[in-house]
Amino acid sequence: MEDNKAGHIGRVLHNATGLECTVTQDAYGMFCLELPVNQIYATLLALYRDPELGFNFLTDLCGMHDPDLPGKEFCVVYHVQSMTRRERLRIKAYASQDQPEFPSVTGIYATANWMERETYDFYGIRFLGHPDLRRILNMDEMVDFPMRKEFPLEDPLREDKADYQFGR
Amino acid sequence: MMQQAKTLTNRAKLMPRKPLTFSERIYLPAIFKGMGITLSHLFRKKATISYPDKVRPMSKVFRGLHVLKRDERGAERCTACGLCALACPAEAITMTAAERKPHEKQLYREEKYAAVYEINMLRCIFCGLCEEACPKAAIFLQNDVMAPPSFEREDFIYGKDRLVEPFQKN
Amino acid sequence: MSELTFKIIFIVAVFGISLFVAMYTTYAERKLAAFLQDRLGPNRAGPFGILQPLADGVKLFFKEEFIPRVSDRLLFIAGPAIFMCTALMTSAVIPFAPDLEINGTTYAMQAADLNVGILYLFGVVSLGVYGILVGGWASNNKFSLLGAIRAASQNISYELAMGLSIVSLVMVSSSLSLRDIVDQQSGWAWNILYQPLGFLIFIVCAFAETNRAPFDLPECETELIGGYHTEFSSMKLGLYLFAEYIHVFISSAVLASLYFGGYQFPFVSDLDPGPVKTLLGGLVMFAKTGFFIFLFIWIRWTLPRFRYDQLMNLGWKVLIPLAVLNVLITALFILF
Amino acid sequence: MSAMKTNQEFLAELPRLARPEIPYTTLNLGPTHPATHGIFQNVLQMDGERIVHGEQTIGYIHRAFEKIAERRPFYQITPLTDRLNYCSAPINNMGWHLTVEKLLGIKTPKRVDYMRVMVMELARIADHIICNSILGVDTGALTGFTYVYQWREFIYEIYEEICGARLTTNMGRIGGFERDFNEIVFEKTRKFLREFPAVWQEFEDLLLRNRIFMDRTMETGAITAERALNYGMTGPNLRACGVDYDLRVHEPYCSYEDFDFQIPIGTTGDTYDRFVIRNEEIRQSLSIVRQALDRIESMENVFHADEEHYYLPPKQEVYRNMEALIYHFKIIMGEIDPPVGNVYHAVEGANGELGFYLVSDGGRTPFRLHFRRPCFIYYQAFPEMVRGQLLSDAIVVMSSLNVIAGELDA
Amino acid sequence: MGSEIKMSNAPEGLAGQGFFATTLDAAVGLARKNSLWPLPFATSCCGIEFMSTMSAHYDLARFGSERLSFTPRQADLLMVMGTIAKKMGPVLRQVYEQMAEPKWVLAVGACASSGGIFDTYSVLQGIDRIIPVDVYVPGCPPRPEQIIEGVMRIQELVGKESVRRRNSEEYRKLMESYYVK
Repeated sequence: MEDNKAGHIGRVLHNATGLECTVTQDAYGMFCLELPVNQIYATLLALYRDPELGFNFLTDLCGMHDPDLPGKEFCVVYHVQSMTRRERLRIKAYASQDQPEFPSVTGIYATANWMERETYDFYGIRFLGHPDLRRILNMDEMVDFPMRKEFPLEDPLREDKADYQFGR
Repeated sequence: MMQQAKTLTNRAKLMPRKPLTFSERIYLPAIFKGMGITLSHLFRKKATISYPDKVRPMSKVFRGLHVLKRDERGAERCTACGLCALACPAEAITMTAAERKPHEKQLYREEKYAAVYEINMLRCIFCGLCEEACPKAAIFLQNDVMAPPSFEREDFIYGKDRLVEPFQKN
Repeated sequence: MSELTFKIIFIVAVFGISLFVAMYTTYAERKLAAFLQDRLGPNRAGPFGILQPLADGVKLFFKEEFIPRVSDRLLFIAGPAIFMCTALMTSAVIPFAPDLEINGTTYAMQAADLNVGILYLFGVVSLGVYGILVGGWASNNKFSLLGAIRAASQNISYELAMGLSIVSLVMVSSSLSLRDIVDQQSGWAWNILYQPLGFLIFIVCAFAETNRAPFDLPECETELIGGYHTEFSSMKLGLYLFAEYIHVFISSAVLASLYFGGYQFPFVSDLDPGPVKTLLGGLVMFAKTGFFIFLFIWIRWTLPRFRYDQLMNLGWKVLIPLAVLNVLITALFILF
Repeated sequence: MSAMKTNQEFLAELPRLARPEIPYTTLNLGPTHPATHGIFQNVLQMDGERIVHGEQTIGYIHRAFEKIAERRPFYQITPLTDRLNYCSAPINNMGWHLTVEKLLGIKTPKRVDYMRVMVMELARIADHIICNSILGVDTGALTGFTYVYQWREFIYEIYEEICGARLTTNMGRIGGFERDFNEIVFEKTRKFLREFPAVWQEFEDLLLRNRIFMDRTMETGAITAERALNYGMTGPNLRACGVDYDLRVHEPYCSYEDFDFQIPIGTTGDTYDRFVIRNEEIRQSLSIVRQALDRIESMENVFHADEEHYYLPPKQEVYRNMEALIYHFKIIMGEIDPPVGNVYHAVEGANGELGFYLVSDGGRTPFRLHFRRPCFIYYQAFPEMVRGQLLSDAIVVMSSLNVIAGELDA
Repeated sequence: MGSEIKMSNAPEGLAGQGFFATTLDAAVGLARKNSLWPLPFATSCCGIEFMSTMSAHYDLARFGSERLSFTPRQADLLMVMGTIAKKMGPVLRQVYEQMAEPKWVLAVGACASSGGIFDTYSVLQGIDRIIPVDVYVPGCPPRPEQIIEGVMRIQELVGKESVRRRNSEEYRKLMESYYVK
């Protein structure tokens, strides 16, 4: 039954977009979908428009950085939700270090605006078509993208902590 | 979409919006009612606890200022294992361990002890994780003492002189 | 004692009393606010904190005078000065107590018994808004400017209704002199009994004129930070704050005189003129004023404030028609 | 007199008014404006007192939570979550614990669930008290705030008995609580349930049907359900628009399915509705606390899951038992070997869906932890909500949205 | 209101029949310390505890400090409560510069005093890097008792300060070390 649900979502998406969509369900009951970058917009639009599935609520959008995955260093995770069916769907898409570009979904969800700005701010992932892609949380003068794994957490100017303790 | 949304659950309780009645439209009854409420408080017992003179009772488990405990013989319990420093999310604890000399046996309970033990009270967030992490029941957050404010930043590095509880002769 | 000497002494005394009352109104405000809110209020400066206003005064006096570079220097200084002056000037026509008769000489307990006292009052009070306007404008700060504009429009709007409510009062008492009006209300014959609606309109307008909650839009801490006095520090701020309390005091005194018989009280009115009557009359007057000051404070700490457009609506669409209606009703009564 | 126009009339006229030769006034609301509780900036373009356009700048207290979370073991993230929405810290704590427990596959006993429910609902009450009474303060009525705030203090007292802190509680552990509730907790909660409703009623009497307050709040900052959903609004702000989306019912976590309560919804989504919804939610929460309290007291004293790998052994065991000591060290060092996986778990925070997206690579710290902060998401809608309204409206809308800076900026 | 409340002591001076003489410094100090108008620069958690400090149970008004002045011109005491991010730093500094002399600064809580738990790239590690701080209050957040204690420390400082200290060379140097004009 559960598998059917996942399969059903995949079929609906396939019918709407004509693209290959394999929806799976993970151990925690969440539907998961992995997409190439160029299919994100079409898929999210299809999800948004489909009245039966009702995945019309973008719960969350966040970036991820994993330097150990060559070619797939950057990931953007979308959580969409269907309030009527009480289901959630996680969509992941990967991009490489050289070209961290994703389509912006602000045209579908107004809420994506700040989330995408935040992701840009943290990872330097560019969202093409975003109306106003600026830093949001950090200072405009900042040049680095702080959530990338290589960026140090600590403030280099601190003076009241000892780094030698326990390998820090 | 709203139609869909309205039937999400069967537990919805619509909060109706009543139009203003005439007596509400003319402001005054509500104003007098409000004034009545505030006036009644004029004669009520005041809730204020005049702090420096009276202290509000605190709970038994309140997490206040740290203390380094001694055991029943008066020896310091801390064995400088470093778990507290590790558990500290604010990284406020630093320590240097030292070997106990034979003649110091009554001073320190274990063979290893903290020669330097410092807590930066300005960093500390009083979360109590150090107390929880301590396997020797050495560090303890007192329930009746709060870290006092001070003028200088240096005053807040609490060394062993201020952390270890005073030696009491039984 | 010549008339003139007495007048000078009296005027100085009235100023002194106004200042003193205003000073302690700030204390009362803080203390009462605290009590209404289940708190204790200032109690460290002197016994029960009674030296609190003094401490505030001294502190403000010794604080740095600050004139922003972008402000209009002259107007920046003129603003608080105008506001304070006009606030103090209003007390001239208020009869504080019955006449004092010593050795056949009559001393009027009023700085100036103008036969157009009410008009004077209005004139001076409307000048007061210039203090706010000038100060707010000179600050060259948008919040101040908004506050100043609000103050100007609010005061003009509410003065109309206030004037109209006074018109019906004047119709009843057929005099423009405050003294005559007070003298007519001997015993229980207070004007509130004849002009309840007029009183209501007047008191609402008085709140608006003094910029007190629920009409404290020019100041409006949560919206405009400090409104017109955002940029003022030190004693200039002190003057603004102080003048506001003098306004409260004078408004209360005017309210007491116009509608609550001023120094008239059933038993006091029947006394023979003399020091006792003057003294008791004065006390009665101050008790009534004190009650209104309390009312001012009490309402401030109870009600939410209006919004700008609602305030205007209330003034123009409710109070003015009501005041006109009140005039008509009064006229009909007098006619028949 | 432009103040007399309705918002619609004003907005209809805007294109005509917008002539380049007459620039709008730019009013800078924040970052230290008294009405921006916490810190954010609204740059408003004003036509007189009308707001033509608004734009927010945020990030003034950006503290890099997500970055810190990547460097801390799971249990040390609890104090971080405290500081997200500090008005209702325990909800954040519990939400985080529930997320980790979901990842680790820990089943908590019913009693722990109920204890959590009780604490979370108290936290919700505390948060709504702040929001609604501050709305009162922002409209100018300060006094009601001090009346209800005394009861928020009382909730602090209950927290203090449970965990030893007032505001940033660091309450609970992965798998349960650090200690059982003592008698005083139950006693105080009973007292709260007994006496608080009357105080709240008094507060409502001061404002709810007072025309000044109603005029200030009605039809200000209204948003349709459709726009609200598009903006990702959740919680009371969404429910005020008439959508009965409540995670406690929708995806029951922590045994919320055992409790009987209702979801208040509004009609227009304006400030007054948000006020009313929060008032009613306080009542519903009180009822939940009552139900939870009754159940807890009749149950056997368990206050944590029996998971020796994840929950610290009792101190007495640590002193005596070698095995316990090893577990103790392992847990404190963070070596709890979590499974590899992605978990998204959301709880109904006081302001809406508070989600935790946790990616674990099996290490001692999360590989990635993303907080879905409701404030951050719905505050985007603010310019749209205040467009065409007055400056005073912007203030009340801001405070009725209950934007908590800690949550906004993370 | 019991008599156990400790009132501020009268300044030392010459008391005689019908007169009491004291130095201007002492009198002004006494006045100032009982009328500290705070500017609550509340950014986060500590701001909520500040609300507690102001509300009925703790009532900072007892010290004459309940008139919050949100405009820096009128404030005497800058109470920095909560995390100050680097983005916020210039704003805080501007607020400090806008305050009229004499002014005091109270850093409330771990974040304002030292950065606290947030030892991160975006958080200022203590506001004393950009403005001089008079009193630090530890705690995260401090209990209202501690905040009151901090205000009392400030009062101590204010009471002792001479009227002219702000014109002194030493003070000018301090300001210069912070590049405050």
